Amino acid sequence: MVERRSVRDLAALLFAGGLAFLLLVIGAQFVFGSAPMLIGQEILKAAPTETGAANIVTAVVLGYRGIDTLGEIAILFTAATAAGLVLGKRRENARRDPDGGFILVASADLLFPLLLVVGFYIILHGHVTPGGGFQGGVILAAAFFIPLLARPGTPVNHGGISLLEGLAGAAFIIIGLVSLYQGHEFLRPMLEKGQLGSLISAGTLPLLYLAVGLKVGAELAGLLAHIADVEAEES
Amino acid sequence: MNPAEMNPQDMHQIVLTVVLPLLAAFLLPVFGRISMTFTRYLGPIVLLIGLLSTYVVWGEMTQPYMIAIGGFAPPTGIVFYIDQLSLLFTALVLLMSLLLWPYHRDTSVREYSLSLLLAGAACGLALSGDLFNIYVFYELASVASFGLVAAIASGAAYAAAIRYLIISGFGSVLALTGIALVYTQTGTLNLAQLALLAPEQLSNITGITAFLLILLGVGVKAELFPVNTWVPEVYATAKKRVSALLAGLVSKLAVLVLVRLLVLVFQTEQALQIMLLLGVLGVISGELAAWRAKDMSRMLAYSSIGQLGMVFIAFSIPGEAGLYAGIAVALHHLLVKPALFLLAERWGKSLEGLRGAARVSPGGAMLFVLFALSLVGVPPLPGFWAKLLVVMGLISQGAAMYSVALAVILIATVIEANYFFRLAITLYAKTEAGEKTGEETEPKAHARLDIATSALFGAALIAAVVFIVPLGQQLKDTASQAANVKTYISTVFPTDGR
Amino acid sequence: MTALDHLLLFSAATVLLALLVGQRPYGGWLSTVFYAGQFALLMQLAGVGYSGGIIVSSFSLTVLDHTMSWRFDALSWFFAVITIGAALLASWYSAGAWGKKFRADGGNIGLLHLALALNVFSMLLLLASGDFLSLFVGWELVSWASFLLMVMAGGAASRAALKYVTYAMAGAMAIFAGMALAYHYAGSLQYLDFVSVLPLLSASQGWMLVALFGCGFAVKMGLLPFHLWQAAAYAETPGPGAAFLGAISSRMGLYAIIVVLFQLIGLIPIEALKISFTFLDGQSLLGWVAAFSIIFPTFTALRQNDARMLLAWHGIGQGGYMLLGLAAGDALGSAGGLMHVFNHATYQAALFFSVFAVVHQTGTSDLNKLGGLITRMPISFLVMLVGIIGLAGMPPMNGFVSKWMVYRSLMLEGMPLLFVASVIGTLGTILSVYKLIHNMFLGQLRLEHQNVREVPWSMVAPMVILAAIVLITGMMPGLVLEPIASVQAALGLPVVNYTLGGVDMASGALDMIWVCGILFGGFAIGAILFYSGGRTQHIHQLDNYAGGHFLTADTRYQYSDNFYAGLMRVIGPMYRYSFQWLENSIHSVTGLLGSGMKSWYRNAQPSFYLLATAVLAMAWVVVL
Amino acid sequence: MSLPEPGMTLYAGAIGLIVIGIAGIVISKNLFRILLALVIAEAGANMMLVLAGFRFEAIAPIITGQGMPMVDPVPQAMVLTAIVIGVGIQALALSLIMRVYKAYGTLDMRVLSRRLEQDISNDAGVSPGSSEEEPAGVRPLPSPMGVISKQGADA
Repeated sequence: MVERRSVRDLAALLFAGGLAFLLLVIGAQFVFGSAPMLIGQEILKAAPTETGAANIVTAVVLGYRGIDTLGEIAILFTAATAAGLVLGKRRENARRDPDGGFILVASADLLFPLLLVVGFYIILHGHVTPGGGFQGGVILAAAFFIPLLARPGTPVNHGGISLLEGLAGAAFIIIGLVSLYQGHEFLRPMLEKGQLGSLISAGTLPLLYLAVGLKVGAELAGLLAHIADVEAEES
Repeated sequence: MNPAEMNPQDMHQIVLTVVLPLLAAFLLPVFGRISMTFTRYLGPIVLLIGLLSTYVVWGEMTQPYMIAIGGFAPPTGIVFYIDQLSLLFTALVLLMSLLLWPYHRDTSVREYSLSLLLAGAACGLALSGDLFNIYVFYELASVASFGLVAAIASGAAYAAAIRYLIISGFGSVLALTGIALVYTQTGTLNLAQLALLAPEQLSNITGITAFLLILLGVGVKAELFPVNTWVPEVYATAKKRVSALLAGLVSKLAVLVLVRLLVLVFQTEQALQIMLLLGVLGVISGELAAWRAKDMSRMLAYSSIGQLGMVFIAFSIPGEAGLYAGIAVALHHLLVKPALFLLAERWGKSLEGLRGAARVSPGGAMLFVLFALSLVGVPPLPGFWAKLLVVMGLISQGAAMYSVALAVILIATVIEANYFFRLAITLYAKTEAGEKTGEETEPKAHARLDIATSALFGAALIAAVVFIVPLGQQLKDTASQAANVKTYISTVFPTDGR
Repeated sequence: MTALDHLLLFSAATVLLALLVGQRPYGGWLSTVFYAGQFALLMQLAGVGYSGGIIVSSFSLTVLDHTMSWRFDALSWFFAVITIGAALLASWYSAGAWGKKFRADGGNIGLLHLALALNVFSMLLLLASGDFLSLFVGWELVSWASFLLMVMAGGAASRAALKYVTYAMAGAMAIFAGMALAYHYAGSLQYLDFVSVLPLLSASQGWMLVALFGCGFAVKMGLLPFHLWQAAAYAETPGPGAAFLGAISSRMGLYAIIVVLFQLIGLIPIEALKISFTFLDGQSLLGWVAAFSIIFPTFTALRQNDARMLLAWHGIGQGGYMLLGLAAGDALGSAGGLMHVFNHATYQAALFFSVFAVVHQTGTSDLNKLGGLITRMPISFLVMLVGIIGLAGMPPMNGFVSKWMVYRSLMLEGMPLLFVASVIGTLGTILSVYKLIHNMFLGQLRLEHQNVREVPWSMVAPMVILAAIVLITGMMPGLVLEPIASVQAALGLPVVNYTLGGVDMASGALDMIWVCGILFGGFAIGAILFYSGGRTQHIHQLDNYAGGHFLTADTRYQYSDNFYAGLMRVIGPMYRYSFQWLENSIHSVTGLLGSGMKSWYRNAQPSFYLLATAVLAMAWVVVL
Repeated sequence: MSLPEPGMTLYAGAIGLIVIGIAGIVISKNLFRILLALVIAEAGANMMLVLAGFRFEAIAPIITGQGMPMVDPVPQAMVLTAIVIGVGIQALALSLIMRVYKAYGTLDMRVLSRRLEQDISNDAGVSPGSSEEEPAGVRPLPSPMGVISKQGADA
């Protein structure tokens, strides 16, 4: 039994080595550092005028590949829903961990507004500077989660979270549908493009990013809260 | 090249089939707080709306067209490519999701959400014309199916789901690596543009390796041979409606994605041969294992592996004949296997325990026999015509491997006939009065809903017999349209050849 | 609408009728009337049967670019007469008392009628097929219709039926492959295209076609080594069904062999297919397969202790004579083979009817538990007597004529070894039919069967009709040889020179009217001598003495079990279970592979497989 | 192999991550370790993707008015998406792992696969077939979780 396992492990290692070798053989054929950029070049050229976003990655994420982003937040939502289904509701009478002490509680309270501000800042400036909905959303989630770590006894408002995630996701789609019912394609950017690089620019992209940020924040917070609930139950 | 007679508003409607289910899924938890009744009906309503818009588009469409999502001209933005094949599968996704909807009273809102997400993702898979977008929808469908598998809330279901998740995640890593290889080589993700570039840039080692990685990655869902070991355990533990969706629908969409890639981008001999080989192995392993299976759920699961193997064999026939045969076999399996899984809802346990079950549920037993006959390929039933197409396609290929595949398919049919009719005979076996030991061993009757849904599939099967001639013609058109790479390219890039 | 359309539609209507009213008490009678109607419609087509020509159905169907059409020629007509005739009599047999008892025993009489009607309809479709696709469709329909008939009794029958359906599917798949190959060579599934492309094929391609089609059809025909399913499957079918299947079902295999191997490919190309390193060619291979199909099943029949099984095993053996005659290829042999189809159907159905009459009255077909029923069921006895004389191939019954023609042809064609082989088979037949009639009707009457009566007229009438046909066509074989001559003409074979009493040929004629005249004359003289002495005396059947002691009715003084014990000791070990062993080993190899695959899926290491496959496939790509 | 040195190293790094991850998935027994290995492999694949858009002497694709050439923005967007997808899957996997541990008391993949087979077979009322099965032993049944209770599923 033991022998069979080790033989298989050895074979697995050999295969893994083989995979590395083969991938390297293929990788060696590429000329590094001069990507063909067939679509990249066109996007770089057209993005400022077509979307009005200074951060071209944002233009790609929300504009050119907007439906990818929709799929992605849908995946997050799906994962959170599935995790909720798997983990179930918390039993009311479950024992909770005690609070983490004064230092933790106080600094968590201090951090909360700070993180909130930082998170929203990153989300709202996603179209002009590095950052955006995902990054900001994660910080928002952290903002809600750090107090929870400090005070494991706090009941989590799952209802509020699910409301937020539902509405944020819906907002993304509805913004897209509005353009569809104006006779355009789904998710076509609307509103004024504005001054390139300023905060109020790039049409609907900041709105979309806000929706994404709230959505991501809510999903992650919900997921973490679920897992924390179960942790509390286990202990 | 949008046909002038087509209303652009209607054309863009097709996006709704993807977007509306997602929207409804997002909002379901919100509505769940307001009215449970509304929540219960929202899903089917949304699916019906989607079906309606598909129907409208089907009626108006005269030739393939594309939608640039967000209005960004093709190579830069993501496009949806709509031809008969993708529309057909979109309609089927919605229809099957509607039929296999968890109508059960005590279904949670979350399951409704997951089912809608799966439907939306599957529509996206059928429509999308962008490599990475396909990956995203594929992942969405995966995650939704993990959730649905785990929804039964038993230890076994959790274990099956996590094992499924890991192999699926592994597959995704490979697929993503494959996509990275393609992008590194060509710098684009648009399938039409890839199709243009493929003859020069992707018919080399890099291209075939990329296809291979994508094939194995996506093949996890498509029950491709060596990566399908999750199939029996998942189908045996999950709710049968979920198994039906996974076996009937999701696997076919994974196949559809692979076929699109194969036809447009990776049309090389080696790619076909690999698919053929894995398909043959799938048929052998699936059918033989099904022959030995002792419970109905796993018998169906193994047989599904075998059937999917046949689908792969069919699609590995080069050219239009392969597409024609493959679509026919896939559609047939899509019709039959979910219905069988529905019958297994109450009959999924040990085969021996089903002795005399026909007495308890005569309709169910008759449907089982009908589906079994069609799967085995008894003449007037659609299964025969599908098999005929495969066999005729295989025989006209010169390579020895194709002849081996033909022999394997035919031998597998014999095995299939044996185990299906062994079960059919068990169902109709007479039980002596003294033989019954207790209430538990008594086979159960079907739930009315399951049997009604299954009967609908049966009726569709019979209808297909009656309309076999126009149906065959329609499928042939669909296949030739899907096989036409030039149309694809000129539809996406109407002005220049780039 | 041609007459063929009428026939097919009416047959479909019979199916519908059986479906609707089969369950009712009058359902059996009504379907019998409908079969009579089918027979009448068939007689409208008699022109085809007697003087050749082709009647085409006005229906044709183009599915997936393959056109299916249906037509009747003399060969189809000849087989259709047997099919509908057998169905008519079987339905009649089941309509009255038999059906009532069947229903009382918990059987589903409606299903039986439906299955019978479906069988007839699908057989007509097969017989009418005009291209490979309609041939295959008809073939599959016949297979599954007979499956329905076989499986309906449940229990042992369903096990036998499962075995049948597995064999049948294997055969069908071989035919499927053959059909696909034909399509590959000819570019279409039409017979004409196939025939035109035949001369261009190489020997190996020819062999491939002959082997695939031959093996596929042989399964249904029950030729060695594909015969194991047949006996049990037929024997376990409810009475009239067994008679019908025994009479005609496996002949569908022969029909297809005739159409594809003899009519389309033709004997001459088959003869040209030599087997390397042996003296055999395709034709003599067919002959030897036929010969072994006569010998082995016949001697297996000898070992059976169940009357139904005994008959069913004979059915397999008799199929060998038909193929043997056809394989001989000359006018006499092929006429004999074809006539044997008709003859076999008549006496086999009569024998099954007689056996099931006994089963109906006594409840058993176990040859070790019967005996002495001659006075209780005299008509059944007479029918069985006629039947076994026919089966054994002795004058004056029709079985003699066809076997004589086959033997004669083998001698004339210079195949003495095959002749010897078939005579050995006949020897086994005679021995076993004696066992049949002795153990059922002769010997000591069992006490529990004292009150057994003859079966009612609804069962007697079909039996008597069949027995009469056996006798009449035995005396006047020209009645049957007339359509056979036109079949031969349709097949392009040399035509037999027939007379009303037999055949007329330079090297020795056969005139059954003379033979029968002499035979009956002899019997008459014997009877006169026997009765004129006035020394006959009637005693009661149970009035028996041994060594001067009276034997009470419950004393067993004559044993019928373990019949032919000595013979069995000699021949038993020579062939016992060899084919069973083959079947079992295929079964267990499949089982082994199956459990291997199952445990592969069970002890799965999916990640490892994924990695290994990815690496191996990539290595293949990169290295190439 | 006339590759510039840094390119090879970066590719080797990405491929190395993928392969380390994959080897981890295949060799590890513990479910949690397998999950971690999956994360590593995903990181490798993402790195592959990012490398696909890299150009020498180019800046991040944010318009700052310098007019410098910029790297390909598309792979960056894709990687952003892929990372979030990965996070979602990992979270779901974690919650499943917690449930599995609660149900079976072990995270050993090999033990789990045997237990699973046994459970399915017992549930179906068939013998699990011969293999190196351990005796079932005592283990806690999963408590009724979520909306569907065990009874509800059975009824």
